[in-house]
Amino acid sequence: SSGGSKGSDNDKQDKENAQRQQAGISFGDAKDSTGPAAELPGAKPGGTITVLQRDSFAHLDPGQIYVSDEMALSQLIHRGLTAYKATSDDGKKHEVVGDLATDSGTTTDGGKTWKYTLKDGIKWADGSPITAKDVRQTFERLFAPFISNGPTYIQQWLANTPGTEYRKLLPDGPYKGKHLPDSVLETPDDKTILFKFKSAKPDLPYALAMAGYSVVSAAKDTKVKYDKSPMTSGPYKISEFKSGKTMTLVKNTNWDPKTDAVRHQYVDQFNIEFNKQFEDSTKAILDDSGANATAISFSNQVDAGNLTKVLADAALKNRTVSGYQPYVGQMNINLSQPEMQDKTVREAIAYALPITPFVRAFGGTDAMEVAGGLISPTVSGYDPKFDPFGKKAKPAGDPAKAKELLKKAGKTGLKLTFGYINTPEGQQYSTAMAAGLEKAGFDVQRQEIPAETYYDQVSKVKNNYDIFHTAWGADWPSASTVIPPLYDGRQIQDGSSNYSHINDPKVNADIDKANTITDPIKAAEAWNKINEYIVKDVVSNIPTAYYKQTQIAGSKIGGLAYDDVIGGVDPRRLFVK
Amino acid sequence: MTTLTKETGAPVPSDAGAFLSVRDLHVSFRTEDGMVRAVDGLSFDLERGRTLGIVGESGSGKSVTNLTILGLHNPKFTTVEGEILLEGQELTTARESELEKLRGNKVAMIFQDPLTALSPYYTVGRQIAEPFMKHTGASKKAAWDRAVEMLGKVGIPNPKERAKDYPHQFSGGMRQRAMIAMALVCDPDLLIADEPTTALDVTVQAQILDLLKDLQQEFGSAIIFITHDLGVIADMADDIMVMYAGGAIERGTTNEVLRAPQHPYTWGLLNSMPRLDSDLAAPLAPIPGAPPSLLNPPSGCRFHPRCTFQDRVGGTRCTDERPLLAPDRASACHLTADQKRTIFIEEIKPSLG
Amino acid sequence: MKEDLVLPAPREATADSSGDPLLVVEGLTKHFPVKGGFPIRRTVGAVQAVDGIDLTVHVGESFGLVGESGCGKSTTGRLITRLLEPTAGKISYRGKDITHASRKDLAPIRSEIQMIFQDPYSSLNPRQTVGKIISGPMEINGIEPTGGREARVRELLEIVGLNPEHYNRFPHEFSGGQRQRIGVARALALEPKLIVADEPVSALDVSIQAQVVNLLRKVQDELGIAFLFIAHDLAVVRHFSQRVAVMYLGKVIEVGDRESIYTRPRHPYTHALLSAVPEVNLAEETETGGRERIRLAGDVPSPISPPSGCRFRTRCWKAQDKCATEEPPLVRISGNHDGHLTACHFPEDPTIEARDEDIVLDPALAALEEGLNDD
Amino acid sequence: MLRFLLRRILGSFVILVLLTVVAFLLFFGMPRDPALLMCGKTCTPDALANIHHTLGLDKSIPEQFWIFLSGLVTGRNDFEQGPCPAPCFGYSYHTNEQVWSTLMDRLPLTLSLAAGATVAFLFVGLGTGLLAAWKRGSFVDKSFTAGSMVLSSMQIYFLGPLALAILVYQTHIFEEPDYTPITDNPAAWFTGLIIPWAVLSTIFAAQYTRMARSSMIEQLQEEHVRTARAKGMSGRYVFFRYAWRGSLIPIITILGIDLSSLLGGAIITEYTFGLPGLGRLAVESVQFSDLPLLLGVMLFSAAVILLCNIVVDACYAFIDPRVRLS
Amino acid sequence: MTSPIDIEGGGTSVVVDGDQQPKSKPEEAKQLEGRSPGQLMWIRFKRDRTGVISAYVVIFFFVVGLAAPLIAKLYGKDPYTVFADERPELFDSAGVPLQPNGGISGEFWFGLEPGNGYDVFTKLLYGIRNSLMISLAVTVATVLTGIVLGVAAGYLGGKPDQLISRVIDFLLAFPSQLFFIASMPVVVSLFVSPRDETPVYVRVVALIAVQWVLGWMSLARILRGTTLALREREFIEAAKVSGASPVRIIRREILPNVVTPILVQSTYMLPNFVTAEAGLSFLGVGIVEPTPDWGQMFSKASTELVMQNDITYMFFPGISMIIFIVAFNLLGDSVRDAFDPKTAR
Ligand SMILES: Nc1ncnc2c1ncn2[C@@H]1O[C@H](COP(=O)(O)OP(=O)(O)OP(=O)(O)O)[C@@H](O)[C@H]1O
Ligand SMILES: Nc1ncnc2c1ncn2[C@@H]1O[C@H](COP(=O)(O)OP(=O)(O)OP(=O)(O)O)[C@@H](O)[C@H]1O
Ligand SMILES: [Mg+2]
Ligand SMILES: [Mg+2]
Repeated sequence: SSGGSKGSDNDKQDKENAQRQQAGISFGDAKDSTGPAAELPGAKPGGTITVLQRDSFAHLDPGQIYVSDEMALSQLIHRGLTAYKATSDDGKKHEVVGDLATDSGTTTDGGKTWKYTLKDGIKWADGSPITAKDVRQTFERLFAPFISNGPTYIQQWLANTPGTEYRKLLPDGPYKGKHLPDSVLETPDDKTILFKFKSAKPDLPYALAMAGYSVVSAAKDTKVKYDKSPMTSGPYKISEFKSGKTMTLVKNTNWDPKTDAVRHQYVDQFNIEFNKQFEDSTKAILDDSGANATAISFSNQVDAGNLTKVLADAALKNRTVSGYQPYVGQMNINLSQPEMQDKTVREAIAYALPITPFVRAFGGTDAMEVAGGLISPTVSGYDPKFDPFGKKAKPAGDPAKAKELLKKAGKTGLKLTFGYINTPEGQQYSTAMAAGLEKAGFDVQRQEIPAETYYDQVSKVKNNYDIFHTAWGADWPSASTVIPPLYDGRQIQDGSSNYSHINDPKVNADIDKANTITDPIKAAEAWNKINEYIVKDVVSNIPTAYYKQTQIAGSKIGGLAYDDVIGGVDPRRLFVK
Repeated sequence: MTTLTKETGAPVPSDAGAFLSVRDLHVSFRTEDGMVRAVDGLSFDLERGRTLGIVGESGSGKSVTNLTILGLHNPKFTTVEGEILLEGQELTTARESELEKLRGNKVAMIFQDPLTALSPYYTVGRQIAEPFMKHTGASKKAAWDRAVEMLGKVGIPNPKERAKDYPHQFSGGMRQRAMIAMALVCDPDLLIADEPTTALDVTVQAQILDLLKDLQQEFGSAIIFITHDLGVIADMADDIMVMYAGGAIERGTTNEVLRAPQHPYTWGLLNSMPRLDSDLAAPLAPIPGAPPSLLNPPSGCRFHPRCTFQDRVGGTRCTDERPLLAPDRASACHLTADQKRTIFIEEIKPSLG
Repeated sequence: MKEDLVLPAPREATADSSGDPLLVVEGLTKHFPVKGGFPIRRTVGAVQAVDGIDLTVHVGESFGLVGESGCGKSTTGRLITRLLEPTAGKISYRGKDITHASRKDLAPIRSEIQMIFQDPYSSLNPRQTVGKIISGPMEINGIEPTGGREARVRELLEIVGLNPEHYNRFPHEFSGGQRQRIGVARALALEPKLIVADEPVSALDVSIQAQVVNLLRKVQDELGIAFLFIAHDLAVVRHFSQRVAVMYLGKVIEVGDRESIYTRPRHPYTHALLSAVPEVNLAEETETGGRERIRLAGDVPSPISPPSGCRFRTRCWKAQDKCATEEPPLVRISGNHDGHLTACHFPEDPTIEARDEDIVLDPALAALEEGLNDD
Repeated sequence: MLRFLLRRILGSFVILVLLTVVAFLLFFGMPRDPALLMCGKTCTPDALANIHHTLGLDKSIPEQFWIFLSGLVTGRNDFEQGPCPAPCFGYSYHTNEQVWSTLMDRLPLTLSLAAGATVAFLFVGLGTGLLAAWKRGSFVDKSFTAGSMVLSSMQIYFLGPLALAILVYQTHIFEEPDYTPITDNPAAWFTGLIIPWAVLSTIFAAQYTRMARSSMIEQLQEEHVRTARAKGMSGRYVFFRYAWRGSLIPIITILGIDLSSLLGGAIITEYTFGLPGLGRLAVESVQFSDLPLLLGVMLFSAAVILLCNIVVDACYAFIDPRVRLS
Repeated sequence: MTSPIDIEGGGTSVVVDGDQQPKSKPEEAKQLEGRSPGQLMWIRFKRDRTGVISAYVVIFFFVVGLAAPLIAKLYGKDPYTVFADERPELFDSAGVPLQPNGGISGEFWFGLEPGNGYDVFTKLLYGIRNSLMISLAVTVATVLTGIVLGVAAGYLGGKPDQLISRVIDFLLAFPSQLFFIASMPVVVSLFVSPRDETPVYVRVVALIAVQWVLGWMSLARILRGTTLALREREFIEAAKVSGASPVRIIRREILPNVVTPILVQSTYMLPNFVTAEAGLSFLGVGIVEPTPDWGQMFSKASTELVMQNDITYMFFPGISMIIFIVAFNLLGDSVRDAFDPKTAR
């Protein structure tokens, strides 16, 4: 197998961390939710941190935030009703606590009605108080047409509809005088918010901790323009933003540490610079002189080219943090294509598909781990031993076996249209994967898809691709954010994430069943069962790799910790040594 | 070839006191196709205040000779042998800085095509003033005034304004006048005019020729006047030197050369020239054949392949031996002096009408 | 090189017995538009290159056209060969109006009017062999001479004094004079009746020039071809042409037979031209002033805005008010021989004998000479 | 001359308008829908139509074109993001920024890159070229000629990475290319751009060496240069006053072309050195099907090219009175 | 190398087939079969040692390109084999060859490409092949277009000339690289068939088409100028006086005379197209993996993976391209000199 010995040390630790998480995250009570957050050892205030980011922030409106770098930023500037709190100094244990709310939420009917009370003394950056009216605005505007990028869980739960039908509940958002009825969302006074769902939603505290559900000021809601200059509530506010170039964050004086159990405000200023490719940020931070000594990146990883070198050097490695990302890579077999409806063919693909090209393209075993199932190590229910097609043993594929299967099915020379993302990595791994599949006797037709519209293309119900690769990350550490959106056959429509168009009655039924389980451990088990069934019996999705990442910081950065929930460096606790 | 050069070796200098004295000059160019012997054993003298006319076919080495006097060759590709003495000063070996002092000052030049010979980038006045400043150390203002004065002298109307013009704003005749003004600005002792009127119309040519003659009287310079028009030379020159294939083949005063030419080539030239007063019944009598190649010139007398009088010499002298050009009135031909006289009077002159 | 031209007998009767003129040109005019203007470029004026000239060329005759540079000689030649479209006027060839004939209409006449050019270097296509060049016109006109084209080309080469074996050579292998002969051979290939020769010898050395002039004379005499011979060298024209026209600024100012023009010129300009020709005086010792000296002032005016009335008046020593207002017609004036026409209000005496004093019109020269005389 | 330049400027505007047409057509020929990109994950046909409407993509192409053109002149007020003063290229689909301000944002880097490199390569290239011409045939000349032949055959995408690998990553002599505005920190501006400058100017200088040399030698053979020598002017004077002036014409012609390509965004250079200038912007605009941005960059680059042409023409007039006075 | 022979009549800057040298060559006088200007050029060219050597180098590259499949066969590998999967022992998990110098060995002469581990030697061979073929095609297309439009504009003059000249002006104002990048996807999409891989030939055709559209103007301009100059020459008038049709004049009189500028320009254009094509592939809009291509190799070479771990790789495409371009440019200079010995360098 491919030589991945170098990273094994790392590996073990990553797994440990992940394991800890599987034990489950508790929902904190009022005490846990009371600020200020505990001081970090050695932390001192002051200093400026340079943040090197690849992509500019396209969205600052919480309702539009759904990508990891914006989510990282959101940790510093926006607040929501709940938040994850690191319960260990190394930032590796978590619980969900109340952020603006006094606790992580209370329910009296098994998760159908949730009640949140706002803390005292919480203010917007302009000094005005945050009230229940703002929270109402936050959720109602998510139904407006211009909100198109953020998460949709709570909207769907409130409207009790799948897909995008929720918008019918309040087509214009709150802007034309209509509001959500009290039967759905009730704000009896300035401090209290009540969510009312038709079915139990035990995951609500998790969902509310998503950056996408951070609060929006009702008074300052400028609709589309809010995306450029939002009203902030976190410990930092935006003092300057030049899209594509720089952003400066300075301390928000109206943020009261006593109201915040999860954030610190050590650093005076964050200077964020965009357009730094992974290579650029890595090189700058490795350089470690001047401003680079206090440089870090929220979401840039150590680039594939430097990764081996960095991990081999003890001094450098000290400045890195690594961990799993919540993503699982998988090759989707498009079940709508007539030729793909033959299970033997799908099995042949599963056996033949080499995983090594994928691992290689992203920097080797330090960056990718060959996957057995569809549930990530960061999610409850992960089973490291599950590997039905022997991918962990034979990551380069088993063309002989596949050939045999194809021969049996009489399908040699089958044309296989492989849509790949047109990035350098995509080109690299797709060619090698195609070569591997061809060894098994497929006639692979690679088709490039522009990177920018890749997911739009492959999520069309009528696409022409037989196989294509996607990755999905859990929105919170439960497989309930993985299995239903990806494999629920009733979700198939344009833009849905059921990419392989699997519509298996057993899977559908099992999903419904699992969704009602309130015990997290039992639920995790149920989800895992579905996962195994899909991989082994339906063979609609071939897991490829679990994403790992290594990030590096300048030597003067303190409080560096990898946060598995955020899926990267935790920006809330950084300080300058 | 070396032996040949020796044979044609320089005749004894007639008078060491000549103003300009060229002795056994050889100029050859290295080209891709071989050595071009553009000037091959040329000697002549020039007195102060006199005009030497050089005639000859295209490519006979007239221009090269004169450029060599000023040392205007690219030394990389050119070999110059022999002597050029200007008032006793040797020019072939002179340093570039010495030559610079001479050029435009003691020796000036007028080129054939005034359009290309004047820089398009500077005003006419400036181009005239430049050498004056350089050679006399005059101030900018003084030099400009001098330029205006010179332009007036050569007959440019309204010289003050026209000095500010660029060459392309001048007509052909005016350009040539400007060229002449430029050449004369430092009062040169020697003026070399290389076909100054070939590019001009007859009426303008007449103007320029008159101008040159008048100016010579005023300035008293010696002039070397190059042309291939015998009519022009008859008008201008005191002495004539006829060149053929890089060497002089006949020399004498204008009257001598035109009225009693001694060389078959000169006869040929006269015979082939249409004149306003010649007999119309007789056809022109051209020199047969074409000019020789300088890469590989004919042996012996360079003219022998085109000469109709070879048989009069007898033997193979014409093909083997290069005739010498004696000093003063002379021609380089193996015919005896008597033969030359009688052939001219009996055979040539009648046909000239 | 063969000097004795062995010419075969003329292929056709040399002259039309009728005696009608071969070519008649009436009021021929060519104006080239001058572009300018702002912001959109348009025609703002015209170069009046040729402005209403009348010519007649008879069968077998050599007609000379002289004048200074830019006076419209070439333009006239190119109009007659219909390389240019006339702006106005009429050209008739053998009674047929060809003023605006199209290429197709001209086809039958093309072979009868040919041209010889000035520049021996640019008039031959460097990429074609001599054989190709000379046989080109035959090919175009579909002429298949008896014995084949190649034989005919060899014959023609022989006629112009070139080695017929040079059939396969390229132009760059020939000297200027030889090239001009090739040009002549090409013109002869179609057995033309009229050859327009535009300064055919101007670019050549005297000795070579004489070879070519002789050749042309032979061709004309023996084949009976009419020539429109354009030149600026009066001496050459005299040697070649029976009748001569003098042009000035797009107009013919004097026309007549050789004798009249060279010995009895009437127009001041003709006088000036003749006196400007530098001459070798082969006669025994005489003073340089054997001939009158007329020095014209300045240059030819711009053809874009020529002077009113008589175009020569700006440089003429006889000019009076009338010259500015009234354009002199080209007529036979008293004292002229038959066929000698002059366009002048105040013609000179019909003589070129020495005058009392030189006429110097160049103010600068005048000043200089005065200065000299004072010394 | 002035009229000529004015006419050139008018002509340039016509060309720019035509170019806009072509760019428009090109864009609508692209197999992508920009609205889809903006629509995000939870896109519905309604939302898509809505975006189409707000972007004005539902109007006919000529109509859109007209709106765009008039916006350039008068500015526009019909954007959700706010008013957009003239010259209004609209708002970028991708970043929601005003295209004009984005262009102006990226311009300083491109300008710095072009200006620095130009100064360097002109200085070096013309210097060596003149020296080679002056010492024609000598060893210096031969080595310059050979050296420039090899260097000018190099490509930025080879020399650039090579220089980075050797000078930055292996030996750490220089810093990683990076752009700091000169107004912020001139020293950082300089050190950050030195490698791109060096690489660009090496390749360009080599071309200018060859060109300066050959055009100088050509000029030295001009007759008027010989006349100047015949007047007794010194070799150096003739070289620098007479020959030099004429040899500038071909050099300026090429300089105009080079400058316009540098100013319009040196795509490969910026790509190689990871510098976010106009070139990168251009690539991004294509990647993201960002019509306003694409049009902006295209028009801007074309305007730069045309401007350079006009400047070159003006330079001709400055150098050559024949041009000036006709 | 050429001496500045001072020949009468300076001649225009346009290289019309110059035969301004009246010098008769005595040794040729013996030959009855004349030598065409082309033959003379050939003789002159053969004397130019630099030119001949460059010609051999250029020919070598073309032979290598043509014979790439054969050479690869003899060598026993092809540029598509993913050695990182075939021979994993040679690579680490990120696909970097474990041996020093990019895994150069007796088996892999030029080493292995970091990433998928293609064999660099065969990749370079095929890369040269593909790049040269594309550039050659572009050159042919642009030259043909340039001839047709340039000669038409120059000869016809008037309205057609105006039109063509305006089009040239217009196209020259195009930011060409940007246009390439913007239009490549459009052109490719014109050919796309829904279920098949975008075939390599489509990309190739698109590359050729796009470069062609913006590539012909300079030659057309030169030819227009040359034709304009030629039109003034008297042999054209001679043909007209004989009644030749415009078609005949263009074919027989003009075209043979523009061969020189065409040849000279083409030798300068081809290497330019090679680098332009490489530049596009470098930017990722040209030829993409796994099709071997010179520019795509540069693209690979400039990735961090290669720069940090295997700098050797960069030198193979780099040096070979420099040699090729230098040789081609020298060849161009020699061809020009051979045609036009007047120009002294
Ligand atoms: N630099 C040079 N290199 C090679 N050959 C040269 C050079 N300069 C002149 N020649 C040759 O030297 C010969 C003499 O040239 P020169 O210019 O002196 O002739 P010329 O008598 O002035 O002719 P023309 O009347 O045409 O001006 C010619 O054959 C010419 O080709
Ligand atoms: N194609 C043209 N366009 C514009 N003007 C022209 C054109 N051809 C000739 N001219 C102008 O017409 C006038 C007459 O020209 P033409 O060539 O007929 O004179 P020429 O008498 O033959 O002169 P030369 O003796 O110099 O050959 C000149 O002023 C010339 O500039
Ligand atoms: Mg000469
Ligand atoms: Mg003429």
